Amino acid sequence: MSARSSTAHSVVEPSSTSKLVASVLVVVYALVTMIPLFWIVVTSLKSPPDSISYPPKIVFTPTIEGYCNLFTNQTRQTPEFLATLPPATTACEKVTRERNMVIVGPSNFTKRFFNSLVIAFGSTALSVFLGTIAAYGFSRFKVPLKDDLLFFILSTRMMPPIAVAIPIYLMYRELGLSDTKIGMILLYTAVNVSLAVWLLKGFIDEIPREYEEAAMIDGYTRLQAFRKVVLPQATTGIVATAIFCMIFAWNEYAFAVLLTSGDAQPAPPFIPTIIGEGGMDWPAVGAGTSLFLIPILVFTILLRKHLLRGITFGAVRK
Amino acid sequence: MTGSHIPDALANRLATATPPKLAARVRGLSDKAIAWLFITPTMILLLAINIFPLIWTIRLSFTNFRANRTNAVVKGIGLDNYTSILTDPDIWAAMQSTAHFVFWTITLQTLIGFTLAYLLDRKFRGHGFWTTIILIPMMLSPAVVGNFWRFLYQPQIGLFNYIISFFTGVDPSSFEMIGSVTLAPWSIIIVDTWMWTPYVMLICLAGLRSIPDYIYEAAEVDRASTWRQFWSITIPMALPFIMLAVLFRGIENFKMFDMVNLLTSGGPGSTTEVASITLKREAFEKWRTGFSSAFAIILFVTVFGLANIYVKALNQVKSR
Amino acid sequence: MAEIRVNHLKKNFGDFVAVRDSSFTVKHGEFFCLLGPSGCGKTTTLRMIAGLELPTDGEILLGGDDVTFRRASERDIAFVFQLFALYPHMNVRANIGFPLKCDGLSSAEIRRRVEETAQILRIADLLDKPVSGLSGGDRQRVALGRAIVRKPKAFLMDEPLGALDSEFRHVMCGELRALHNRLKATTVYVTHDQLEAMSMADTIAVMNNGLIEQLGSPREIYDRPASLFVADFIGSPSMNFLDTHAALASGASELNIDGTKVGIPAMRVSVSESDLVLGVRPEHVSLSDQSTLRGEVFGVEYLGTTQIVTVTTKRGMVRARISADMKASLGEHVGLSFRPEKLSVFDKSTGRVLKSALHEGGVHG
Amino acid sequence: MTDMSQKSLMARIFCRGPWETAATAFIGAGVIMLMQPFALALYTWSFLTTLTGVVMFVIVSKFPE
Amino acid sequence: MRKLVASAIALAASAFVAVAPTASSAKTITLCWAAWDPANALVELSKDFTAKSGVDMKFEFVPWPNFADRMLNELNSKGKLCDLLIGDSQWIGGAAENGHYVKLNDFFGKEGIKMDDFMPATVLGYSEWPKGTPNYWALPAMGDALGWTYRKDWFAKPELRAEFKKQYNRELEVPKTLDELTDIAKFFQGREVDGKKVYGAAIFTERGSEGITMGVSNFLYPNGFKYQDPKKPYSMEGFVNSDGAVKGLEAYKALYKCCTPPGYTDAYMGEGLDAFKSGQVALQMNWFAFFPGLYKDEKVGGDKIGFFVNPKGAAGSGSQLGGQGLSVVSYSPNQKEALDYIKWFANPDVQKKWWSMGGYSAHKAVLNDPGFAKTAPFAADFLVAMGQVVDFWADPSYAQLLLAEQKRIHDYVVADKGTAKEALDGIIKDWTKVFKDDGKL
Repeated sequence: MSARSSTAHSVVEPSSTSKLVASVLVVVYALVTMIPLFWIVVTSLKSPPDSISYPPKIVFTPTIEGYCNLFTNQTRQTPEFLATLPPATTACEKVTRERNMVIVGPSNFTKRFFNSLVIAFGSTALSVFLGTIAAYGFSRFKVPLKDDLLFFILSTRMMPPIAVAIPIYLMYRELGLSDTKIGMILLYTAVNVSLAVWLLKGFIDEIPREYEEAAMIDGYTRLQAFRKVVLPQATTGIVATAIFCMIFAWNEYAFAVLLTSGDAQPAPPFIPTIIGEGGMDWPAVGAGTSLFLIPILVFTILLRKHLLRGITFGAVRK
Repeated sequence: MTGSHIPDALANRLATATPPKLAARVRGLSDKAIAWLFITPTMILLLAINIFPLIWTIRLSFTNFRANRTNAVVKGIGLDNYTSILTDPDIWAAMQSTAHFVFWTITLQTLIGFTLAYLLDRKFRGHGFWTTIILIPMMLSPAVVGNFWRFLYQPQIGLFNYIISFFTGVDPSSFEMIGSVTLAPWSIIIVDTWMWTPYVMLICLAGLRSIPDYIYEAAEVDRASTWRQFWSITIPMALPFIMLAVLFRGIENFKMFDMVNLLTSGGPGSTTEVASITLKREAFEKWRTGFSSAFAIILFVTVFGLANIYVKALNQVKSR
Repeated sequence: MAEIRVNHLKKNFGDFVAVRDSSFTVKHGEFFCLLGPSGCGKTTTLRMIAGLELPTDGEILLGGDDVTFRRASERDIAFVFQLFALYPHMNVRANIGFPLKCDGLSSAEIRRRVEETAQILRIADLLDKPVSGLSGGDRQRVALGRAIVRKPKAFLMDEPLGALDSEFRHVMCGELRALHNRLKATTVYVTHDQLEAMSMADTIAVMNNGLIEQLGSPREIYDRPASLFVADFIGSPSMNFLDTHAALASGASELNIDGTKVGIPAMRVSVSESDLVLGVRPEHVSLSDQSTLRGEVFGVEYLGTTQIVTVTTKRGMVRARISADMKASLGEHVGLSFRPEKLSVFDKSTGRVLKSALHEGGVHG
Repeated sequence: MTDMSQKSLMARIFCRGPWETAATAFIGAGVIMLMQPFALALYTWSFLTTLTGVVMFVIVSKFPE
Repeated sequence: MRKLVASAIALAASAFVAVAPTASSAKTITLCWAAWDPANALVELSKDFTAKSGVDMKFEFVPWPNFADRMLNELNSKGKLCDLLIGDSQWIGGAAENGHYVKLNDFFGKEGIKMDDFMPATVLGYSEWPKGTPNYWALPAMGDALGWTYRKDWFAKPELRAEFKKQYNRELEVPKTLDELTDIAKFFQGREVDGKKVYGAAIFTERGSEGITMGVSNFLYPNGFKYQDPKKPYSMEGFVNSDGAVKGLEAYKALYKCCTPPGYTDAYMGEGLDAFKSGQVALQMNWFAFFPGLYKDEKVGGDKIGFFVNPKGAAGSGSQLGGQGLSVVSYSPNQKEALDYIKWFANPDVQKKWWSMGGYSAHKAVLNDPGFAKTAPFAADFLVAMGQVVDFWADPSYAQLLLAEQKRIHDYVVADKGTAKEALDGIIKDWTKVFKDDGKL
């Protein structure tokens, strides 16, 4: 079987025609699938009238209006009133003045975006921490009813969020956790920790036990061996798991829309409610959506190698 | 787990050979203590945030409790909530909408996803790059992107109708994806398919890659035609993976909420009112907490059953 | 008639030349072994014969038909893979029946022939078991069953015993040969294990670096190695080599090594003064006090009926296979003598053997 | 000898495979009954069917392989 | 790794710090309302309050489609987000019974705020629970009703007037009846005006919150729809599904089917504004609250826009009530400041300024001013509309009642399921069940 993988003429190697056909079809699909994303970005750079023109405009003058509307609240004023104002200083002010609007303050978007960050980071840190130690426990020790516990952990992730939200809502109301970031962090941690345990167990299973055993023979305690031998070896896995948890917490909508309303509300339930002066302000929605998606795009690319593993709870390693 | 005996035995041996105090230092915490120490926090969290609420839901499901009337008297009403849910034609209709949605998304995603995986398995130049591009939609927030699809679906100003009209010549304002009774279910199916086909594709691709080349070579010398190789080798060998994807998508779409809520919120009429939307209306708009708890339990048991099958499939794939 | 004829076969993988220029013929009903170390091109050659790999250049004739660029499925051959390549999702019956199914046979006919095959291979009781639970040997039998069930023109086997443990490999060797004797089907067998090749093959082709070094019956290859490589590769322990520098005239029957005259078969060629290598199989070495070629006993391996005695000489180690009842103790100084008619002399620069009386009676390659 | 056969009988009855398949079938049937558009009666009984399957699954997962 | 762990802990810690309640200076109160034009005006208006009292104002404005969900969620979870809430009229029953709002009778008595100073319809609609009893839970803050706008400039085009006269044998004028309104919508549907294809009317068809119910009510009330037997509470047979109500519902569906822009299946206020502002429609159903903004619009405002009250139907006149009262949330820690705000807001001068900035005051000092009708082109219509308003149930179970009607009506009007009679019968069935569950029947 020598030099098998590099065979150029093997029968199982697809012919160049089939490769060509395949590549054309795949590229066409990939481009089509990108159209909505492309359109989100394009819309974010349009002015509101351009965004709702018919037929949809592909050629237009880009403007930052969408981003201005996203980050500020504005009111309509008479031209006479506008004339009394000092000249506009920022680009956004200029843009809004042209439409007889005045910026009255920052919008809620920044706050929601910040909430998203805090909740995503907080729950990720917590679930990765809990997941790592639990995964180590499951991977290395004899735990009674291990398979049942592992299944139980996984099944919690399968629960329909709406079904879980009812009692959580009641519980949080009693505990005063409604609409708090800490409440959301705990909730997302509970959802994420199952994925973290399953994924990290896979990663830790792959680290040979002999390393720790050698370390313990050299005088380390079990805990030291875990910290100094296992953790460094598992860094890649931990990072990959963290990104998965992060993406989930970042994208989550159902719990967020049901359990938060103000202070702790993250961006996903907020973005669909960006409404301009009458009707949806699509450029602002596009701007918010674009900003919201950028971290995910970056993470997807970083995570490419572990993606399969993540979505199958570690079952498919590749 | 047999391997853990070795260090255990070793530590024991070291421990017995040394004075007690020193032994404690050598051993540190016992393995058993560490195991519990490591696993318990996760378990406590899950018990507090998943199991305790679940038990609470079960209890509530036998009452007429309403979360928005804290002063009202709560009565136990036995199985009334369950019987009224399971005989309600409207909720049955919601289940059928869910079935329609689940069936078509899974069918489309499996067909397209498998085809894509099959094409990507040709390993043409740049296939890694294009795989990443194709995977992007599935990582995005269904809520945030689903919301934007509402814009794409606007009959006149939306890109979707315009593209369709560009290729078919149909007047773009002559049909409404979200508004029309016949098309609205498809508007959700299309978005879900756009979003989750990559998921199915990725798992199918793993399935295809799990088939060693020599199996195909064997089939080749056994004089199997390309067609027969596909049906007798490729499909059955990739099947556990396809099943995995189908089951997972089935579970996810059975409880689909965010995308539907943002695209149609159940409308027009109640044509796209899937189970989660009904549940949300009952629980958080009508505030019939007891009733919706019973409904939640029904959905939960269904999903739990499917999750059992899923984990079985997962272990099957894992053992490959 | 299913003779396999390979003419000037070449195969490149990019810059890497896997097979340089191979030509050989496998006669109808012959058990033909391609033997060589890993990476020598023997598997590639086999895969080209099977049609799993297409050659860069050359020609393959199967039963007289030019099949060089035909797909494997159009060649009517059977291939047994090193890792068995059983279809994991089918049971034993379906695995064996698969080639017949591909040929479109009726299910009754498939059933009959599968059972017949299973009888031959003594796996009838396993027919309805899944292949995943089978032992290595049973898997091997199933793989063989899948190959023989269709009665193809030729069997191609790629180290079929490589995945078995050594004890079982020995058993299977015998079975394979017995099977061959029964079916009389043309077989090309690739292995790196000389014992397998020796015990089963009618003809062996020894390959090295993409080239066939020697082609012949096991006996020929053992007794009359055509090159230093073959001489070294075949035989365990391998041939002793003693370097010398001399000229030989045609008809000469003596070679001077360190002043000791060693009798050799009469040379049929003459060589001018050059580096030569004398090759002596251990069993052709005997310990004799008379000999002036002397050394010290360095090690003794006791093997029951024989023993291998390693002697250090000025020309390096020499191993002798001698009767177990002869006494040789470590450190003892002994003299070495060789059986002249069995010795080979090689040209060190080309590595080829120098023709002598030993080779008369037909040498291929 | 009798002990042996009894053991194998027990093992045969409480072997996980077929029971698991049955539980899976119950769950599958329950899910289909829940969402089919044909008969309200089937819908009414779907939950009980799924529940039976789930309970069965939990129990048989304790059986030996 | 240690660094990683350390930074993770730091991160978690920072998260905790971020959520720790910031020490609230009692000097800031939060007012919650829907995100729309009047809310912006209120922000401006409230600057005076801050200047006067030194209490800072924060605002939480939620878009209409989510307003009810989020605010009711907030109240039900006893949230402290809002100190003051301008909540929808239908919420009053539930909020009163479950103690979400502070009862204001004592406060009003102490501060000399008299409900007689406010328009009776608004007091009934926004403040009282149970209805008709002097128990006040809110101060009428924003009067509102469902009215119509039309394109005055199109109506003035001679060629269109001529053609309309030819077709309908009357002048193209503001419709006096709902049938006339439908005719006009039909007339404009698909017509080219100023080189652009335009449509008849933008009406409410929204499914998710309250849209279609509000819209259809404008057709039901004038045609004789009543929520219950005035003599026998909660008896609905023959009132909800009276022949007139069936006709009204059918007429609404006919208008939806013939004369709305494409894709108008899930439209509420925002979509209506879009359609009207982009010059797509001749007529628009919408809340009076938007009229000041529309009048100021540079493209369709000014001379181009006209307003009218919901026309008469077969059984008389009626308009759907909108608008909200201002309440103090009982979970608020800043009730004193919140009450101060209400006291300030009830001041007639503030009310006058409120009207001038685009808010709809319900105070008689504003509305009964002889010059009021002249203050804005829609002022007179507003007075008429507020005189004929009807409100949806304000029962604690209003949400269930509303969702039932939303479903039945949307199924009939948009999704073409069943007949008008069946839809209304279905509503009675659903409502009866709700009232039974509540022990009211």
